[in-house]
Amino acid sequence: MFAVKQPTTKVLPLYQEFHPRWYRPRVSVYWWLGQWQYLKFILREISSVFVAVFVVITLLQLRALRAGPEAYARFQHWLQSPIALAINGISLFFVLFHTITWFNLAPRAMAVRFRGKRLPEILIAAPNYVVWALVSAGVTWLVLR
Amino acid sequence: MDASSHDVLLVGGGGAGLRAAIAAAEVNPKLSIAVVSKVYPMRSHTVSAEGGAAGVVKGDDSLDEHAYDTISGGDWLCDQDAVEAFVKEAPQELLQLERWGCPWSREPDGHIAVRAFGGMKRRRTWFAADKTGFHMLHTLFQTTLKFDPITRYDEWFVTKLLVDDGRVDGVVAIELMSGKIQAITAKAVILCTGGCGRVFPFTTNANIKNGDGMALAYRAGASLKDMEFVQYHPTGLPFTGILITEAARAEGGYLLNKDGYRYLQDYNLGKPQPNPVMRSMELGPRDRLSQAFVMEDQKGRTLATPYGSVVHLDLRHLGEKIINSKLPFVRELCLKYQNLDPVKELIPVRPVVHYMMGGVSTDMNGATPLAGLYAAGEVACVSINGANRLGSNSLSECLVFGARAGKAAALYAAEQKAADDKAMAQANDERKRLEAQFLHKQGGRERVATIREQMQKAIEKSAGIYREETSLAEGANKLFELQERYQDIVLDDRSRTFNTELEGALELGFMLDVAESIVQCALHRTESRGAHQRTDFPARDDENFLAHSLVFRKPDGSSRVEYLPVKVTRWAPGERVYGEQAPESPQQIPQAVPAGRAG
Amino acid sequence: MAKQSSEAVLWSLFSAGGVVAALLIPVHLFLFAIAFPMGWLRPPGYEHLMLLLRLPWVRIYLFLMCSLSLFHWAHRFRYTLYDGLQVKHLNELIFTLCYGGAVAGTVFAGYLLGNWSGP
Amino acid sequence: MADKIVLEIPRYSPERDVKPHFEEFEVPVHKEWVVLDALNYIKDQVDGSLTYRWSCRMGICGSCGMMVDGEPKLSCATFLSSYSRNGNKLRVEPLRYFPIIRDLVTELSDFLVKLKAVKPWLIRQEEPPLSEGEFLQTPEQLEQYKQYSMCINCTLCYAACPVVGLDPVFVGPAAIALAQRYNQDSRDQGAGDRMAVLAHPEGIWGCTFVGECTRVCPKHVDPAGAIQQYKLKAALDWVKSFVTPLGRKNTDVRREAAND
Ligand SMILES: Cc1cc2nc3c(=O)[nH]c(=O)nc-3n(C[C@H](O)[C@H](O)[C@H](O)COP(=O)(O)OP(=O)(O)OC[C@H]3O[C@@H](n4cnc5c(N)ncnc54)[C@H](O)[C@@H]3O)c2cc1C
Ligand code: SF4
Ligand code: F3S
Ligand code: FES
Repeated sequence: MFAVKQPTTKVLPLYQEFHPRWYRPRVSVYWWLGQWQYLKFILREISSVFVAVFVVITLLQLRALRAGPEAYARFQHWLQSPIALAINGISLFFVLFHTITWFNLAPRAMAVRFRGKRLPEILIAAPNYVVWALVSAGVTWLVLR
Repeated sequence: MDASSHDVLLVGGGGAGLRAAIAAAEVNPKLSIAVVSKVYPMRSHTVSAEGGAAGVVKGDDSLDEHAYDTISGGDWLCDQDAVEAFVKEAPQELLQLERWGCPWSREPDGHIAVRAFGGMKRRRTWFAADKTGFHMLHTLFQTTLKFDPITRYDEWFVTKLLVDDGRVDGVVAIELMSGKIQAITAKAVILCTGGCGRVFPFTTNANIKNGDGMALAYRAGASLKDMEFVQYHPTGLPFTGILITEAARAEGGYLLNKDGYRYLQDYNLGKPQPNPVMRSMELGPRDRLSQAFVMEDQKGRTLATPYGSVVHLDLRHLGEKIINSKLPFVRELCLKYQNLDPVKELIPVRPVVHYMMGGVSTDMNGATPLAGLYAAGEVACVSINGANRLGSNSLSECLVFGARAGKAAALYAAEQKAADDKAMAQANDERKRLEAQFLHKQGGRERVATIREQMQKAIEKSAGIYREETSLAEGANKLFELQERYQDIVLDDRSRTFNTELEGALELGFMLDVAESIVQCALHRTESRGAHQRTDFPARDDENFLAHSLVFRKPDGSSRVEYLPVKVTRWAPGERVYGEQAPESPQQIPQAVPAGRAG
Repeated sequence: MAKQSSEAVLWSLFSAGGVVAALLIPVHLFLFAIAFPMGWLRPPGYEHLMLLLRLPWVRIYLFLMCSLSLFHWAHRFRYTLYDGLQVKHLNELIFTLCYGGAVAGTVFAGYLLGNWSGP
Repeated sequence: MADKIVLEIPRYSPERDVKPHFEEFEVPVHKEWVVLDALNYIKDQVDGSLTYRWSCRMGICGSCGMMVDGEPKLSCATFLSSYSRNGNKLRVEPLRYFPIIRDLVTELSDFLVKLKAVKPWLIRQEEPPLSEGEFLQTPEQLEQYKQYSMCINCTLCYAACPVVGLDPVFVGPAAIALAQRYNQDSRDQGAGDRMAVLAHPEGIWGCTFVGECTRVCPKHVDPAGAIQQYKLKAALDWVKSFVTPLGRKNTDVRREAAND
């Protein structure tokens, strides 16, 4: 048995008898690195940045379209640059992460009840994916037609 | 020294304490009410009650039947006037709890649902799934939050009652967080500190059930009543002592010996039927079932485990659906603490100390002979439980007599003057005592844990399910020795802040007193009745013992036992019959007799 | 009450944006920013896109997608900054930057998509 | 299975220390032992000054919460043997984000203030006399709030929620779930009264749906769900509040808003 006792220091001005001095641990700025669930949470939240980045790209593309075929071609060319591809590659990862977490968490916020019992989460999440597939197919069809 | 002052002070924030606090606040909103509790109120042990609370609500039931079940279940040691008041008020109290939001389980049409319970002839046990006590306690606690006159002292440990001139003036308590020892004075004090299961080694009771209130009252000069009646519950999980609620049997569980045989049929408890029959077999009363276990064990028909011998509780035939809907907590406990699934496996169980029938002797309003001192809940003995409490009566008891004591104390307090300085002086002495005996003590050799263990062993050996003269006398001697050694206790922890070792030592002191009172009362009662079974006196003796034992503390610290006749109003003592011969309805019950005699 | 309901508004926008972003952004991103530039799929011609953009509902659709997604970002990012960097004391600044950004983006999208008079 | 394990426990006493320091205790591992049994073993056999709370030992009183191996757990419901593979050392710490009074004991008064703030009692406009019997409530109506009534106030969810740590005024998961327990109760009429605390920036809006509260809850209360559902309701109320005056029907924004 090795209970390591620290030497007790007598000179601690802070404690006054009968007035307990609570120890308040500080939350580190890097708290979200400490635990996988927290990291996952932060990544989920960060995904919004990539959503915004893509919206900006979309807006720029629209501006290029408005500015005429040459401007549009120039923009298309920029999209092929390694830097643009890198950004968009990362964005795709995050955006998919957003989609999946969003759909999976939806049931938690909905609590659809059937005969008094909460429906199992999978039953509520599944339709989201179906809609997602349909919408994606529709957009692709419109654009490629 | 600091002090605070109130009109009514509750020691204990369990079911009884909180109910009393609300009652007092409702009687007189001008009163200042304090709830002192050594744990946050919602941690009180009421939280772990599973099965339910009895109260007549359904048309096929009657108050008389509830009274009769209670009285016969208590082997005629109940005061019948108290029982009649109890059964009458229980439904109202349970209804009041419904009005405060308690999530009682319901019938499909929205009415309260009731279930069968051991020793009860009719279905009359209200339940909230199998977490009845939990829901009741949280409902009560949350409801108290809306009463401004109720001040809480959470995590304050009461060490002593302040008594001056035959009148109780308040308490001395330690604020655990700071270690401050101070007086809280009050015009009336209600003890609601719960039972004392931790006196025994194997119990369903939580760590906080140390008989504090019993010892506090005993030391202050009040008497304890019927302390020899300790209830064993027949179905506890080995090792942990976790309770498998009676509801498991009420829903149709079987008790099997090692050969898979429903052994209760051999002990005058009826014939086995596939479905539960009230007041029969597995639904017999707890004392009989626990005694049957011991017999079965002596015949070598139980299974040996490292934690004592066991029989099996079989729920498998109920099926997963019923188990999940009616007994979810049972399943959870088995999975979490015993690592088995009752849907597919047999549950090992053995009798376990569960409830204290005895306690601080009070009248029907919770008042003790000491002016200003009241008690309610498991700590008290109003005498509705007699020699054996019926399952689901005690939660209702907490409500009925909690409310009664709260009201009575509020009325009493309104008429009293505040305590004077003498209380302060006493509180100061108590602080000095605690410091000298524990915090500043020089020397000492004994550890809290050692003495506690030896006390538990001693009492189990002498005052277990079956008792006899020699072992009880040995137990008494051992306890005397332990009391001496207790004076020589030394603590590792000398600090003020949240000193749980000091708390443990004080609780041990309380438990030693309670243990002694149990053994003394058991020694003096030379008959067998309900939970008190003497192998050397196997018969019930109404001639001499249709009476409550009262144990007093003598100035030298030893005890004195007296007897008080049982109050009999309408039901003459009869044979306790379970199984097929159980009387069908109260009409067959012998009616009206003169008050009982006592030895 | 003002403060309460403003949070409700912002959260509603955030949620609506979250749905839109979850449903729509992946396919747009994949097509326009990955598949076409990488040459995995043949990109649509300039004319085809202009044709689509002349349809009012397509423009409304794009407007909503952009605007709501930006509000989604603004709300989430605001809380990420609060929590991740523990800079709640910069409350006002962050608030202005985030929702201001979303408003600016919305205005810009409105300007681009509002009166479509492409060549 | 190793038959010994070393517990690393931070010791702190305000009378002695400025901050906690770890001490190690070797304890035997038995199959049936939970972490709490190991602590009791230390207290009884090794060091009587080890300080922690416990009572029921059956997972219902809610007093024995601790960080076990970095996770908020009820120490009475966590088998010791499940950790003996981790290199024979196990950290047991006080619940995170709470001030520490001593060793493993956290300070709870703030939590109790929050509990009270959400008015967790049945609120009625009119109170019929008891003689009229019980309020009727069907099993389906009971089911609506049952889950939220299971909270044992163990505060594990607070120890799991980073928002609690970052923003001490945040009302927090258990208190909001408790408010929903009453809001969803068919007998209650107090949802309006609870609105002010709940639909406040430090109420539901403080929650960023980290979801950890629900993951660690030993009683499956799902506070995260309760909070998001309340957000949805608050948002709908807001929509209603300005749609209704225009005499239009409440538009179905439910699906969209539901998705957070
Ligand atoms: C596992 C189990 C299951 C049960 N099931 C049922 C059932 O189904 N039906 C039924 O009717 N009964 C049941 N019972 C019995 C019933 O639960 C108890 O008798 C009842 O809850 C006791 O309530 P109480 O208010 O008297 O005390 P408790 O709830 O035990 O409260 C005691 C209070 O006193 C305080 N206290 C104690 N000592 C001190 C001190 N020195 N200083 C300050 N405060 C102090 C404590 O902090 C606590 O708040 C069960 C009991 C157990 C153990
Ligand atoms: S919600 Fe769950 S984790 Fe939180 S306090 Fe209640 S029971 Fe504990
Ligand atoms: S962990 Fe915290 S942020 Fe919300 S979902 Fe739970 S309260
Ligand atoms: S000791 Fe009660 S919950 Fe663990």
